Amino acid sequence: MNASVSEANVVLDYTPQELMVAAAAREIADGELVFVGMRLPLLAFLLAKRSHAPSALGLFENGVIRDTAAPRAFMTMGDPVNLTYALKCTEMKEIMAYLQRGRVNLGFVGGAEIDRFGNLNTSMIGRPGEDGFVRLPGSGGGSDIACLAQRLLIIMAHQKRRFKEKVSYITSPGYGDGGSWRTGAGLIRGGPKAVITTMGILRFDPETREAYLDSIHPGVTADEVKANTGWDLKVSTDVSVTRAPTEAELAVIREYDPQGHWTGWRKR
Amino acid sequence: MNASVSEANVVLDYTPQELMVAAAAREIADGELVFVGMRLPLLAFLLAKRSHAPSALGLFENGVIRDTAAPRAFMTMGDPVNLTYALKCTEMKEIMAYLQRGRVNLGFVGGAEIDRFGNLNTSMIGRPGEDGFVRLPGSGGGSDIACLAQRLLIIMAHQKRRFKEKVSYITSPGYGDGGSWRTGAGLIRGGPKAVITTMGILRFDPETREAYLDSIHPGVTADEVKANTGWDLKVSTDVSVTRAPTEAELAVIREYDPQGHWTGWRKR
Amino acid sequence: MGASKIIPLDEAIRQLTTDGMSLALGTALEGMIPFAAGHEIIRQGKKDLTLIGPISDILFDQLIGAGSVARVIAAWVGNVTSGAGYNFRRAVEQGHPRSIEVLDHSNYSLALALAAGAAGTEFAVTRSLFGSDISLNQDIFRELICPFTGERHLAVRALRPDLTILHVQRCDSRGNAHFWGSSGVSLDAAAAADRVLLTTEEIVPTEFIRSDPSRTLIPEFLVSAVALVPWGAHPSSVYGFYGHDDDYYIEYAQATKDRTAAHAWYQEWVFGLPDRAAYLQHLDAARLARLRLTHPALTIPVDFGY
Amino acid sequence: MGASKIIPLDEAIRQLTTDGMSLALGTALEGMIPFAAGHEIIRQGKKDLTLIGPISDILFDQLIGAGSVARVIAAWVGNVTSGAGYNFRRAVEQGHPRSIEVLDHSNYSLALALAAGAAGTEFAVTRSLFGSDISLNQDIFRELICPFTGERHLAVRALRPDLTILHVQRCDSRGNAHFWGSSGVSLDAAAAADRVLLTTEEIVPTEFIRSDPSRTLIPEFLVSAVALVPWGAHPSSVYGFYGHDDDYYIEYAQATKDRTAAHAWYQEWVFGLPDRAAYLQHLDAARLARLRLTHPALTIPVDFGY
Repeated sequence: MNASVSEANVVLDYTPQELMVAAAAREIADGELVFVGMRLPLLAFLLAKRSHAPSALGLFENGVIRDTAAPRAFMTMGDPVNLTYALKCTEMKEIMAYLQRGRVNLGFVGGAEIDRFGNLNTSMIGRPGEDGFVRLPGSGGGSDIACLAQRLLIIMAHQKRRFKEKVSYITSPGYGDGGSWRTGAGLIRGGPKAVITTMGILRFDPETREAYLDSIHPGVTADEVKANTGWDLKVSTDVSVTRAPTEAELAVIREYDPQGHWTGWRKR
Repeated sequence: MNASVSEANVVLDYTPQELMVAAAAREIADGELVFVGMRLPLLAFLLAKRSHAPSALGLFENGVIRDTAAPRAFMTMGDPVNLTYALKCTEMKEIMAYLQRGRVNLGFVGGAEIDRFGNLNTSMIGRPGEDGFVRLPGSGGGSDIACLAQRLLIIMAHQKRRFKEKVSYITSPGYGDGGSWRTGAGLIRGGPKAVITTMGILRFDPETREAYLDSIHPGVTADEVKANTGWDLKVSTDVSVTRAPTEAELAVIREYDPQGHWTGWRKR
Repeated sequence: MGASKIIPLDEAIRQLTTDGMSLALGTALEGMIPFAAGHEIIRQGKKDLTLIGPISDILFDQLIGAGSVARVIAAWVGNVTSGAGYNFRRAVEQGHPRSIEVLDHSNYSLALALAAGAAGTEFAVTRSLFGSDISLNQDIFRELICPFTGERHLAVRALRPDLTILHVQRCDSRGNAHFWGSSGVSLDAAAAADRVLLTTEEIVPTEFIRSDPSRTLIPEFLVSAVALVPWGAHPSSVYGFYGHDDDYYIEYAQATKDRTAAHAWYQEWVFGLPDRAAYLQHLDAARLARLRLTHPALTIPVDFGY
Repeated sequence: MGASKIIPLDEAIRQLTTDGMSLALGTALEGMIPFAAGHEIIRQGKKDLTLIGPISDILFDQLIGAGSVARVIAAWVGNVTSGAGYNFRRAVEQGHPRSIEVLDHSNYSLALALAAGAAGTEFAVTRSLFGSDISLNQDIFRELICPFTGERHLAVRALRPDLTILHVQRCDSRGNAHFWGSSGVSLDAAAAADRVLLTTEEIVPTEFIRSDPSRTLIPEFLVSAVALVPWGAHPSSVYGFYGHDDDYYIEYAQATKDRTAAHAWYQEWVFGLPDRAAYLQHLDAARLARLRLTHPALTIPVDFGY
């Protein structure tokens, strides 16, 4: 592993997923209660705990509350190791009540499709009977997190077929059609804070609630990002370059994803 | 103790409370789920389990489910011994959900005042500012049991000041003003099955829902019962004499009330 | 890891209670009642409190008799062992030492009000209480028709206490608390509240809490402060630690039957004792010894390994 | 005491399942999924089932691919390890082997629907799902105004499954079940249902259950039958017994990507194996050994004595 990690000030050899994990970790503040989920968000949570947010707590919707990394890596939150030395094991209803009560600072979700206002689709592409109709697994807890967490972080692969002018189905509401739509729709808080993609990080205008490109990952251009976005993506006037993961960060990520199941680092 | 228990066919030396316990126990069928409470109902439940209803289960509103008598007698359901070897210890909400879902066959309540339709008052006698106003402890779980159990058994001392034409306050609804009042009021099931008093057992006419005297305890006359009732109590045309507790029943009752706290048998 | 929240009980009450606040207590019903915390509230002379609890037992009666309370939201107020709460009766019937407002609930409706508070909705629904005079209080209960079936339900207004005080068997310095036995409405009362104070029989390392995550009732993020108070629930019971002091309840009933005697009771048991240590000394060691559990019934370990 | 409810799994499925019934499964989410019971349902050729579950995992996919299912009420249907459920996709997209109706929930709304069913109300209320297309299904969701505050809430229609099947670590012959670890919506799914079937790793005496009453999830009065089925949740995990067989999920995804391969998968893993014993033999002992837990983490006993 050392061989593949270069010296400081030299471009590190990392995957886009590893960079996304590192960027997501930076969105977690110390002491926060985080709806963790699996895959990249779980790695981000663990990385944050090992660096700047040692007191953050993780919630899993099956009913697990953890303050430490599990003793070894796991593929689903229902692995026994995710219960070992947890702080609390309980029902889903209790976890979701904390979310609805406003106690959860940050939640992560992914999506098959997203639009310019951060609305997410994980339910179906097209409609039954239409050509190319694809049924997706559905919301799980995604819609609840998008509705009720104080802040939402979205993690997605940046592809034109996913970043669409209009999503087929709003599974997890973002800012609807912008502005104060959430309040009008009946939502009591929350909304997407950022979309961390394989190409950059999008944030949302505080007035219009439209997504704009806030930072671009090393080696990617704004034009490439725009070309992979299905709407005319606005770019910040002071767009920055996303900070690459540090050597220390990569070491932690790889410790928790030893096979590279989620970050693909062994295949890079 | 043997000295005070006479031979068969001879009037046993028992207290009215012991007779009430024995009568209440007979209302419990085997396998039933019983909202137990404390004092005489608890003794009735334990007696039923030791005789004809070995599979009955007891629920306590603090969150205890038991299938056996506690290892020793206790004064409140919050005594640690009431948890020892319980089947389940949980929250109140779960216990009450079973009740509301219709799973509880039988519940017991007492009252400070009752009227001819079995409406019970445990909240206040009179109204604030009135002469003789008395504030009582309140409903506890009584109103929930009266509203939601399949059948309700009421256990009370038979005194004219308690058996009233009209109660000051309906804490636990019986049959309202009679007939199909419960349905009209919004109640989905239940209603009093019997009132077991220190003098007799009252049951309710299936049409009018008015209480009538169904059986009289040994040594009491119907006129005495009527004289101690604040309304013109109807008497069944085939009014019977309440079965006295048997020697075996008394032995069980005294085993679970060794000091006579609830049945007063040591002071008889 | 998070900073320690352990502070002395008197300090915790000073920091977390203010005149006029709403306070949930006695949420496990007859057991685990935070008497030590309640007595400290009386000693510090807090006023105009709103007390919230299902069957709140004599701790409510004591707070009411001390004049600390303006309002009670409860299903039952009295003495679980003997019946009536005389301070409560005097306050309601005679306005002594002050008049109080009582908002009557049933046990279930109070549980639902706290569950709604815990879940962040403005109300919960039930099919209980129809036809009861309790349900006539429109501030707490309103009829609601099921939008799917047209069936009548009763909406119960959510309760969010400013502070919930729980007594637990053990917790860590951050407030992760093990609790075993029947818990009444304790979890919802904690999750509904803006702040939670734990008083505890024991403080243990977090490793100890993590050794049995299904035994954890309260997670740290609900908790503002932790006070170590052994015997902090006397005269009520603490499962696994000590029994219910039935005699104390009966003596209390006798001692508070009239105003003058009640005054002497407060002098003897609250104002005359600066803290829980003095209380325990006054109670005397023999009495404590009698309350200790004598018949252990230890649980069989289960495996949370991988 | 109550009579024994223990019967063989095939007999339990014959007695408790009927065509067209609604069935809750996989209620603890990724762990404790009653796969053995599901396979027996497929073998017995049950039809037109309504499946209810939060994130139902590949057991739903398997029942759907077998043509047993008319309707799914769920928050998520797929493969927790690899993503898509191909049988589910084929049924919805192509009507193969038959078309199914999907009623989309979120995890929380499904949990609330079962909680309402468990509590005997016709609906529950939430502040989630506003603005989501999920909430547009008026059969399940209707807007409701809080009668106290005027705030908008969403009513969720109660669910009462005809049958809930749970896999548990251990229970007695009457159905009192210990369950440790995260339980998802299992208790509410059982309490909402008209009947419950437990499949269990172990059957223990009732004394064993009573030794730790806080570990009891399911009380006997909810339970209609108990079937002893060690490894009955494979390939999902059973806390305290065995791990999650991630490889099996990945292999299953590959094996069911197309119709023909899927057909072979059913022959190999369901129809070709008469019962769970044959399934375990086919799985092979070395694989089972790899799934056994190797790092124990035993809980510390607590005292339920007096």
